[in-house]
Amino acid sequence: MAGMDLTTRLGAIELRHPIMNASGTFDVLEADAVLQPDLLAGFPFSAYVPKTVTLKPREGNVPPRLYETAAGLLNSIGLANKGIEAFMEEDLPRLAALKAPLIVSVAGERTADYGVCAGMLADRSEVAAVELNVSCPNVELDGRALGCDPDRTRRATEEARQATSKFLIVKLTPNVTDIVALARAAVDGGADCVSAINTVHGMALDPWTLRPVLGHGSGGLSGPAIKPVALRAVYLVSRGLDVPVIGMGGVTTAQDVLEFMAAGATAVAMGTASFRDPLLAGRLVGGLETLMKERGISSAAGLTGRSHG
Amino acid sequence: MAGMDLTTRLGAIELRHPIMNASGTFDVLEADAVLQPDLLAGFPFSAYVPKTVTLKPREGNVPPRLYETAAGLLNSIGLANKGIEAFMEEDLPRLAALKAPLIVSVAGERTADYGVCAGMLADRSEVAAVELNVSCPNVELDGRALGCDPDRTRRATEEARQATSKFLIVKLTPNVTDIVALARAAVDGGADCVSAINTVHGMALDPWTLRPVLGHGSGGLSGPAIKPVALRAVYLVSRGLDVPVIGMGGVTTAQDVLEFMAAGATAVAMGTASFRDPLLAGRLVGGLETLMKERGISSAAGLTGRSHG
Amino acid sequence: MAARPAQPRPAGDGKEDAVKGREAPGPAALHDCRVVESRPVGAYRLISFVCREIAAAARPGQFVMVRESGPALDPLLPRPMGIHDIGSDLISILIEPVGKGSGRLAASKVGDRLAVLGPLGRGFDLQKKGQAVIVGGGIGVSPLKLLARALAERGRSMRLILGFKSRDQAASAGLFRDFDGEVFTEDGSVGSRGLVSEPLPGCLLPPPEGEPAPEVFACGPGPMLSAVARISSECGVPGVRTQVSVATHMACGVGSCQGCVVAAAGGYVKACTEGPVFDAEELKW
Amino acid sequence: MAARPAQPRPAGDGKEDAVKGREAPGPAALHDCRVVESRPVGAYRLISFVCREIAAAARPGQFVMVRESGPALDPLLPRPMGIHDIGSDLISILIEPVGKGSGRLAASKVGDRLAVLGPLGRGFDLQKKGQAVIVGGGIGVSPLKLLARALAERGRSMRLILGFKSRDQAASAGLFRDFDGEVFTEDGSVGSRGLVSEPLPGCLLPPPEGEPAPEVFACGPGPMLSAVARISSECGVPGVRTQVSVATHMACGVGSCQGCVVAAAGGYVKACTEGPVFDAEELKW
Ligand SMILES: Cc1cc2nc3c(=O)[nH]c(=O)nc-3n(C[C@H](O)[C@H](O)[C@H](O)COP(=O)(O)OP(=O)(O)OC[C@H]3O[C@@H](n4cnc5c(N)ncnc54)[C@H](O)[C@@H]3O)c2cc1C
Ligand SMILES: Cc1cc2nc3c(=O)[nH]c(=O)nc-3n(C[C@H](O)[C@H](O)[C@H](O)COP(=O)(O)OP(=O)(O)OC[C@H]3O[C@@H](n4cnc5c(N)ncnc54)[C@H](O)[C@@H]3O)c2cc1C
Ligand SMILES: Cc1cc2nc3c(=O)[nH]c(=O)nc-3n(C[C@H](O)[C@H](O)[C@H](O)COP(=O)(O)O)c2cc1C
Ligand SMILES: Cc1cc2nc3c(=O)[nH]c(=O)nc-3n(C[C@H](O)[C@H](O)[C@H](O)COP(=O)(O)O)c2cc1C
Ligand code: FES
Ligand code: FES
Repeated sequence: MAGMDLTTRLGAIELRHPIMNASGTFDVLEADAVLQPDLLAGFPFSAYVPKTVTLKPREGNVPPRLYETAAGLLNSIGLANKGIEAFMEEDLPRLAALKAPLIVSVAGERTADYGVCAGMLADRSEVAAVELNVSCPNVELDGRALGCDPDRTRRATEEARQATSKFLIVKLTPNVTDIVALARAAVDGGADCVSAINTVHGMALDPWTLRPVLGHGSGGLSGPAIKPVALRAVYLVSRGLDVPVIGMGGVTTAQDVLEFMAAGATAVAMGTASFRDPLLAGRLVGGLETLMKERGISSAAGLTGRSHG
Repeated sequence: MAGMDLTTRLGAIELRHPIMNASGTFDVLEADAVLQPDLLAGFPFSAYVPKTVTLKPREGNVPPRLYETAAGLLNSIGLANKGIEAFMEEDLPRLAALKAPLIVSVAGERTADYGVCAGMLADRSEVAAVELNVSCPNVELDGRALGCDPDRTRRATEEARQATSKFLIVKLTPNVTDIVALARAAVDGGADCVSAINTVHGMALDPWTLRPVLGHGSGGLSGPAIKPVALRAVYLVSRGLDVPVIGMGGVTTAQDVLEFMAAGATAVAMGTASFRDPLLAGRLVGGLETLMKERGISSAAGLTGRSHG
Repeated sequence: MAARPAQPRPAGDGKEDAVKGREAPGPAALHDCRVVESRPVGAYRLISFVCREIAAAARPGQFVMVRESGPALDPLLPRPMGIHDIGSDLISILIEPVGKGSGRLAASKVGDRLAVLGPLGRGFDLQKKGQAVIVGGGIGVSPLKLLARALAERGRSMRLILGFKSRDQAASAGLFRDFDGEVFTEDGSVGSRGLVSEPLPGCLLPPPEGEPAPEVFACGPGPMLSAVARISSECGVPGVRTQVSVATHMACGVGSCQGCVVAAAGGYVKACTEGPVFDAEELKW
Repeated sequence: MAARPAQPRPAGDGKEDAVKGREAPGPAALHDCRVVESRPVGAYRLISFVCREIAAAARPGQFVMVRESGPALDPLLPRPMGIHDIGSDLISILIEPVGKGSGRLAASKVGDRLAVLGPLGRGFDLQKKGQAVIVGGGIGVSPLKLLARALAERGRSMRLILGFKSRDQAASAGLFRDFDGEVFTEDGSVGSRGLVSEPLPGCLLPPPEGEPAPEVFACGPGPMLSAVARISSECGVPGVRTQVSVATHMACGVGSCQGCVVAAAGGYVKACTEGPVFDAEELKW
């Protein structure tokens, strides 16, 4: 659209539009085989975040791993991944073909893992940024996520910060009393950016047996059901801090993208909605332009934080 | 149904079935006028919880106070109420006609208010139990809810405990890192029971102006969207503590009642679903019986906690 | 200002008044209703469904809370819709699809089932005798048909002024062909160009000696209602009464949630049980 | 066991095999499809919609992810449905309404629009030559029609065994009238009383000298599949191959979410991209 500027920036990383994918919800290497042989080239998202990788391979949780709830999805994938080494060997070279910056999401079972993983990626030119997923069950905390504790979050961020000069994002969990405090801890630890939100703790019972339906017991809630929670988190965090925020949680329509940006996001990630339509993102870009135009907003930068007033 | 025992107990209070209403979502005095002149007598809920009252009257928040989200409802009513004195003078005598135990919900802008309110109700025979709504904005905490702080929650409960010997319920907010710790604080303070959950913090933007749509800015999310969050809270709290739990959050169908009971609830409250159908509760009782029968469960007591295994 | 207690109003306060000439309303209840008509009326959609109880009880200005029957939970809650017209066992509503809930309802097909709670709210008070000036704007014209019919039955002289943004909205003026209405559009595509508030001052003239003052009935968007309220309060004719039907977000429709409040002189009032029709002078504009 | 990397399988591994005799599949895509047929088949419902692309590309045992078109977000995600039959530009699916998602889909009326992603997954490998023993249980019979048709086209000799709980499910056996099928019901109301696993051992006999061993194709509930897998692995006939189509919860259907995994010998495998058809011996039972 003439005169529209949808570009947005995460530090030095320029995105051609604000819509990226959320980690764990779009596997471009699989999709390239299933959906479109040319997906790596004509990629709809403005940045690509692969599924979180950990130091060691993880087979993930016992199935069932999914359960649909009202306008939401519970999952307990359990960070199934091939481990950072195999990822760097097998996937990174293929992902280099992507026409979009690559943001690698890492998680640690120990605080120190964050530094190790960030360090391993530090001089890989394919990698534009590193995202720390601090919602991973932490063995030093009896399986609780270190992302619930400001102190641990700051330390994990510091480890990563010392290991890499790449753009560093910390992904916040909403399962805390004060998400702004967590965001502040991340920034204190050296984060360049925060993303919010990861899934909301939830649970479902099998309608018949009345036992927890997920093999793992409980899981993380995503999708439109959590959008109001996510929007509030983005609003509060972006008002409380000076770093850019990547907003996510239930983004399904162009209107949702608009609202997350207005709430304070510099870029927006789409997760569960990709399961309704794996190639949705491309269409939302046009929709976003239209909505902005109707409201007399001519740039993504002018949209970010518009609700703060 | 022959051989079915749906009765359940909160301490010495016997409920003829497990389905009560959630505070703030069913005004029996209004409904009596609008819906059925005999509602006070043929009341569908097994216990009645009026809207929370506070020491002073509150006019509530600036409208708009409601916004529907995907399978959920955001509200920012702001505890609009006539104050406990007017409530005791005008409403309590009329509520005495109810054929169901009355659970009066109170909230305080100051910790000490909980004791004052509980004390005012202490010798009113119409009142079977007192519920402490600790999600009220607290002036001593810059408007944050004391229910987010274990220490404050314990102290508010202690104040109420000292002021009344009635059955004492503390209603937990889900907007915390560790809801079991809050529940424990309530029990340490003398609570006989906890109810969970109050609404989840959330926010919505006006689709057109992109400013917060609720007059108050943000609000509380209720309805089916939050059911997985509520179910998990009930599951964790009922496993972690020895007091009965009143479960709520998205209860809409008989199947939901079944699941909350199986998750560990002794009774279940219905809120937002009453807005889909104000007389739903009556029909759910029959539905619950059928579901229990199909699963070979013959009593409410046998259902409670069935998921714990 | 203190919260106004939510009490059913005492008898003889206008609610009963409005009942005059109609049988007393049955209590509101949730009905499972079959759609028997669904047709476009310009930008709006007219949906009719079978409901003997509501048809028997409803009065002009009352509304229903409507949702699709069935277990799907998005949209979650019913939407308030003014009662447009009543047949012997039919209710018609006129829907402007503005969002998810109204869009879904507008897509109802013949044979679909709707869950309908009603009749709800306090309708228009039809007691007075002066000339009725009925002013509708946009989808706000919907409940005015039942009102016009009731006033006509009572032999009240009437002026009906309907205003719209554009031609596709103005198509709904065709639903008022039994009455002698004037149509205004903002773009001038149908009837006169302009806002409904423009002809209003000319309608509010002092009545002939001994006759009662004119009375305004209005339903439409907020800015229109406040213009109407201002014009009638400033018209200088003593005794002019203005009844307005307001639209707010509603969750329950029965006075339970306190979500639908509007600001009145004495504090907030509930649009669902104390309205949706208010005396303009009761409200803060 | 280590997580098995999610890689597209190398060429020549069975995916391409299954393609033999059919044109190569186009890539999967999301299609907006109009329902042209919706009718009950006993306890199930047959829904047909127009989709030339999927009709041209789909192979036996593949599936589609289907949801109602439109903005309503409950149900949120599409549901996996096996492809029951294909016309020149039509796809048919057979739905057992067991919950919210399948119930909603089963209620689709002619003219409704469905969002359909497909064709997806690895279907049955049709390469072998021995007698085909096709075993279906309950709604699991659905994809077996396309399979039976493909095998018939290839001139494979076939035994078709369909098992159901009761008469209303067994009505779907009527969809297989082009083939010579045997029907079993648990309550004996139609065909023989018993489980489909009962006749199976009798089908797995050593082939005549020089002929290939029989091959089992099965789709149905978990317990049925594991009985079938056990019976064929224990039948003592060398070279018997058993292909099973498994049903798990799916979110994406395209390998993105890792939610649909089933346990295989080497770790978890994705039912959506590595299945839904697996060699029984690959899986952990
Ligand atoms: C007493 C009463 C009578 C009404 N009569 C009619 C009628 O006859 N025909 C008709 O088409 N509409 C009528 N409305 C308005 C109608 O209820 C809203 O347009 C509808 O609820 C919007 O829901 P949505 O999901 O489509 O819109 P949303 O997507 O939620 O919002 C779209 C727009 O509608 C506004 N809105 C949303 N919900 C409500 C609500 N509950 N009440 C008022 N505005 C809302 C929003 O602020 C927004 O501007 C009436 C409202 C009331 C209170
Ligand atoms: C490859 C594949 C092909 C299928 N083909 C058909 C078909 O041709 N016809 C047909 O009727 N059904 C088929 N199914 C099953 C169908 O997808 C499920 O019945 C449907 O998803 C249930 O959704 P629901 O919302 O109605 O049920 P829910 O209310 O969610 O649950 C009802 C029951 O269905 C089970 N279930 C729920 N979701 C799924 C899911 N995504 N996958 C499997 N089971 C689930 C639950 O465990 C529960 O027992 C197939 C499944 C797969 C994986
Ligand atoms: C199936 C699934 C897998 C996910 N895996 C990851 C992951 O590996 N790492 C991560 O940081 N977030 C993961 N998430 C969370 C999403 O990235 C996102 O934060 C969350 O789902 C909210 O966005 P949504 O509502 O758009 O899905 C996962 C979510 C889903 C639904
Ligand atoms: C409109 C509205 C008003 C409410 N008011 C109160 C209240 O006054 N006191 C209280 O303890 N909870 C209040 N709640 C919270 C409910 O009691 C309940 O805990 C919550 O809504 C979750 O249940 P639900 O999903 O069934 O609605 C209110 C909820 C709604 C939607
Ligand atoms: S809509 Fe609930 S009180 Fe009016
Ligand atoms: S359904 Fe998502 S990976 Fe299989």
